[in-house]
Amino acid sequence: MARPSFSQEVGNLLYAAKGNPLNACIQCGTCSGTCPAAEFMDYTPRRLIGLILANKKEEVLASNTFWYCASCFYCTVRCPSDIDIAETMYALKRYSIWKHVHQEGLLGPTFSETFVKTILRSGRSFEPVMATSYLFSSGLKEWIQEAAMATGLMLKGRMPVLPPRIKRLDNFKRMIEKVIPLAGAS
Amino acid sequence: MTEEKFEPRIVAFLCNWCSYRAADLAGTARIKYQPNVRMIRVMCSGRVDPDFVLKALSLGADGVMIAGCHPGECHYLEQNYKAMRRFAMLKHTLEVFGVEDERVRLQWASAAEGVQLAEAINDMVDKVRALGPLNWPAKWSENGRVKAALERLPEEHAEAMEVPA
Amino acid sequence: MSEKVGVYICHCGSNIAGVVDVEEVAKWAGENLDNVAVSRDYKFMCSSLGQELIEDDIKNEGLTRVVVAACSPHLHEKTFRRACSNGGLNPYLCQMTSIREQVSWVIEDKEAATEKAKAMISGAVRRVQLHEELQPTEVPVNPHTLIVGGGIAGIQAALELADAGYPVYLVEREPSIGGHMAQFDKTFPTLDCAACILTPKMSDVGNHPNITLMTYSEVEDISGFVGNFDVRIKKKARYVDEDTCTGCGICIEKCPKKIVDDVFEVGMGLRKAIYRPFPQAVPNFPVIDTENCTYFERGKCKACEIFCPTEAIDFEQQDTYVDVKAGNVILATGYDLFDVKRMPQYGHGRLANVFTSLEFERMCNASGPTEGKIVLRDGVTQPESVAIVHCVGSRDENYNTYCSSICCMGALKFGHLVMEKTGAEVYSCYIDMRTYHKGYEEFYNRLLEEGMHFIRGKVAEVTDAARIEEEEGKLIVQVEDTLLGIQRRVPVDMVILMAALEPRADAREVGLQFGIACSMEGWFTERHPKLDPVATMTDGIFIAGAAQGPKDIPATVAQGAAAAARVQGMVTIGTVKIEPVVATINEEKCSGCRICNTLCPFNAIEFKEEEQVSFINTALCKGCGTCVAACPAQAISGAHYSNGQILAELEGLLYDVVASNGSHAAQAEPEAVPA
Amino acid sequence: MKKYAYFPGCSLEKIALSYNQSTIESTQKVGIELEELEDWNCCGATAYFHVDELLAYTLCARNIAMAEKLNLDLVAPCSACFKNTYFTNKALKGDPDLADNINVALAEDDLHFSGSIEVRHLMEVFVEDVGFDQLKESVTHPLEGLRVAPYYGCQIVRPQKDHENVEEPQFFEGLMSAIGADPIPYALKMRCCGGSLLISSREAALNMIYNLLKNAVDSEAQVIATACPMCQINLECYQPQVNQEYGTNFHVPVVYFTQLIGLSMGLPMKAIGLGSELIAATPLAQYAT
Repeated sequence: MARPSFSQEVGNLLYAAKGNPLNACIQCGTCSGTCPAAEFMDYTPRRLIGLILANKKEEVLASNTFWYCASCFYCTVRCPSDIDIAETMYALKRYSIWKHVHQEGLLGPTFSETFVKTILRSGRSFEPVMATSYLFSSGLKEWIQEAAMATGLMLKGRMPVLPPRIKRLDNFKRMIEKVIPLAGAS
Repeated sequence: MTEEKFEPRIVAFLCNWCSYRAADLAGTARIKYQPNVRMIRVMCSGRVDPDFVLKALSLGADGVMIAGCHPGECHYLEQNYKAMRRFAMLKHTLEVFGVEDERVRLQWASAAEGVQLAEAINDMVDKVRALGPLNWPAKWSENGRVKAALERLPEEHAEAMEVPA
Repeated sequence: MSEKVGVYICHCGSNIAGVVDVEEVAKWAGENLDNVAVSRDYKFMCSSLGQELIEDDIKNEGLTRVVVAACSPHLHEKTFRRACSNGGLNPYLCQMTSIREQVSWVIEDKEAATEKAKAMISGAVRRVQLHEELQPTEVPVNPHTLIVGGGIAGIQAALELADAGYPVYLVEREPSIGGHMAQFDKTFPTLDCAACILTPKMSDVGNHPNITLMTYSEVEDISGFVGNFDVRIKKKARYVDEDTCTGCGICIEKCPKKIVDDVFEVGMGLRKAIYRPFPQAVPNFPVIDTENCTYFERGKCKACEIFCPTEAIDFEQQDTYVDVKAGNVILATGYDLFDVKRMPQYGHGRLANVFTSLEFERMCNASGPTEGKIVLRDGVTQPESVAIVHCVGSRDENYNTYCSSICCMGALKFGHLVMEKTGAEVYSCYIDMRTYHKGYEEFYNRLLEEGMHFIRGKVAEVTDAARIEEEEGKLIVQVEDTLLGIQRRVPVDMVILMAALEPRADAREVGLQFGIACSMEGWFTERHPKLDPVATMTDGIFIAGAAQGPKDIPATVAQGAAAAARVQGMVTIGTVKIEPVVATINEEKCSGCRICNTLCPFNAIEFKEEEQVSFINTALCKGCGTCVAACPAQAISGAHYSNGQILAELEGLLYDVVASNGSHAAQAEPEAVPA
Repeated sequence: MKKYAYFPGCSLEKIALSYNQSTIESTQKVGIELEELEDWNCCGATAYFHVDELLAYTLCARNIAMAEKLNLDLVAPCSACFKNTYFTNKALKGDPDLADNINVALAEDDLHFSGSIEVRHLMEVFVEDVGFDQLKESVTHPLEGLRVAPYYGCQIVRPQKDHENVEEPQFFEGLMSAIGADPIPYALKMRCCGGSLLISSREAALNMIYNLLKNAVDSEAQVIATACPMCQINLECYQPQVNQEYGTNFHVPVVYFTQLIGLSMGLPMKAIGLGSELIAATPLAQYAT
């Protein structure tokens, strides 16, 4: 059987009952008109769908569009062709993490991976780990702002000092290994 | 006669207004599907007497498809709903006889759905081919006719049918 | 005596012969199938030579049955039935089987195709031997026509028929005829005023000796069948005596109660409690709106009665019922406008200066609430910029998937009117510009030249939440300009929503009442989408205008005229043939269980109380056969689709397996069905 | 007394502690008992679904399975936790094959998903199960005159399409009216706060926060009410950054709706976590007991 095209690959990631839901796109731009982050994206969500359907794999993976998706799901509920656009953005994030291909300088992929690793280690998330993991790789100004805020929160008793853990961590890790065998290693 | 590969024979009852026209359209559009299905035109899916299905299977068909207009689009207003209800009862009976679910299928196809009808036919042929021959006539000659089977039903299900006092 | 069957296999050029080995099949059929007297293959069976072949064989070979294996019976069944007829054989003794659409065009493997063709022919040969001679029944056609709906479709149909000399009953739900068109200002693409072209037709209807106009009326009940419908019409009480009222309008002038007109003025203007929807209403008798009339509310006032010069006001009037007979019915019930409040992101009702397309029509109309001035909701301020939102509720899986087809042109018309009357900047936000009829694309070009701005993108939302100074106090239309690939926020003073056309809210009930089907969306279903657009599956019921699907005025008028032409044909001939494919009940076998009674959606099955048996009115029966399949006593038989015929076809289709399992190789025994 | 399984989520342990406190206090006041899941895990926020869908489902299913053990509907106060858990529940109920796969993993922790419970957002419980009438009865200190911007955010109503109205819901307004406050028409109430973009795409997120704050201030809100820790943190803690970036001077208090409910029922400020804000909720002081 022939290798699936890029658009088919993305379509398959959407777990739709039948066919590729992206094929239904009429390029109306409702998603992009709705998107709160559209102006910061290199391609609007509509253009990204167009690029996927045109099998422009490199352009799509090099784009920052899906990393700018804030998961607000507004596009999904408004899409006149019933395409789950936010889910498509998730699918592209997963695809790009698996393939280790993404635009340079983006914080999103590292953030997602670190976040997940934290949870896989402890069962819960821990804000300070988040901060140190990404903000070092971003600008100094942001780091200072973030640190100032963290201090403020700490003073108000809202910043945890010790990382939280769930109790049945061993069971939890074994459970994870059932789903993704590699996860336990990290 | 065909030892090497089993090719099922399937009978399809197509309603005159939607599904027969869907078949017309599949033809006009040259959409290919497997040759195993032989069609009978009826005016409406509501015309399909469950006896026709039983008869087809007893004559040696390996599967039966009933195709009609989509719910809400029946040219006789609502007769396909009646076909749907009748189909549910028929399925129940066939289950009792041990006929696999995939062998009898109710398919909606509008006059514009040539592709969908062809896909449904291919899907059904594949599934029935995987199941193998039904061999009802042979089974019947072993066990007597359907009537006898029906008469035996209460016996076989005596336990299930027993009503606690 | 056994039948003599003729089998004819068409090559259809190479369409069939290129895949199916037609010669082999013809030879096989002649040698292997019982009672086949003649078996031939021919280049084009549907040609006159092909038909003559059948005619000659009937005459010379004494054929009693004919099977034609060719294209779909939907194409040529009539042709071959005629050939049989010409040869002296009852046309219903012919059976077609489709070896083109169902065999040669869909199967690549030649051997498999030939096998399937054999099976199909075998089925047809078995079946045709059990065919019976049938005769279509003839019934007279009442010359009166009932037209439901007095919009432009109904008006056109009524005038066509009436002018040709045929009597018409025109029934309209509202107090006046005119429909949506009466609400419009200009009509695209010529920009002639709707009233100027509509009102002469309306008064023609009002004055026509052949038209009985019943407004403020509804069809209460209809029974009967093609040529012979019995109709009961409810005339709602107007509280104004139509015989004495002169339509002078003094009552309206004197009525002290003003209310918002939600129907004709779509909430944009006021009317009195006694009113006519608009000045040119036909008929011009007013009606009293009892829900808002002071007299009906509080028992006093009667200003209208006091001032009426002809004593036409009658507070005691009751609804009345009129029974009429009609041979045919034309349904021209029109459309509803999509409720734009279902899309709160566009802000209608929340943001004052968001208007629907119909509200804007009224605003443009010189006799409308603003006397034709284009102003904001405050009634005085002219907009400096206007955005027009296309596809509101159309082309959207969340609402209606279809294209409403008139909105693009409507938007262009609005753009022109706005620019002409106010000089404002106009932005049209569209997904695809659809201008497909005569003069439409030229109109689009004209608007481009006039400087209307076009943004290709479906509007995401309309908001008043400003981000920057230019947006303060404005409506901001947020949309992706898909041709530029950027999100735009366009600040405007006014927004017009091009609302979708939807089927009438009660379309399904009306469909059931008249025995016709609706599409999934609720549009009335035509007999054939291309070749029979105004007839329906129910003989004698025709459809016209937007009730069948969204359409503009020219298409609506064309359908009104087409429906009238179809009716004229029926009335002129004076009788109608009814297909003999109907069910009948053998009263000897009927146990009176009444299972079939409730199954028939056409109410063709009656129960005879005295005899305790059911009976089928063959004139009402459409031949679906559902009752035949349901009768537990097998007392119902369906002509041309009898159990025997279908089972014989089944056995023929499975001839190869039947032969191999021996015990069932016998001739069809229709009664021996396992049950 | 109606009982629910309670899944507070990671944020409510510390950074949104006041949401947790006010949730527990205010639900008690209206006769609701919340039984915290004994060993819940993180829902994964948005990140799980970025990395692996099956993993995301598994982790959410673990919490659902624990609630199933208690035979109680599961309530989440955090919109992100709610959305992830709600959709996992829906997906697993609709796809038995998927549920089977996930149950293999859950077995490692002696858990099983069977689809026997519903997942609810805390606000839904107040609106639908408690109801405005009963809520009004419990109000002792109505927040009369308090102009509240009811900020729904995203994941409380989206992406479910079966919801009564995803574009213009009114239940938050109804809730605020029930406790005597004055909900303002807040045009951007359904708009995104930027979520986790603050970390990955700061510029975009600050822009979103700026828009939300500006619209609230333009609409003369005294306080923004939220139903999600992410929204609260983004809107409150990043005001200085927004001010710096856009040359504005926002200082709008952002509180949890449960804090307002608690206040209207006469609960002391401290009990409902008031006082731990970075921007002091001064307009609330006059209603305090």
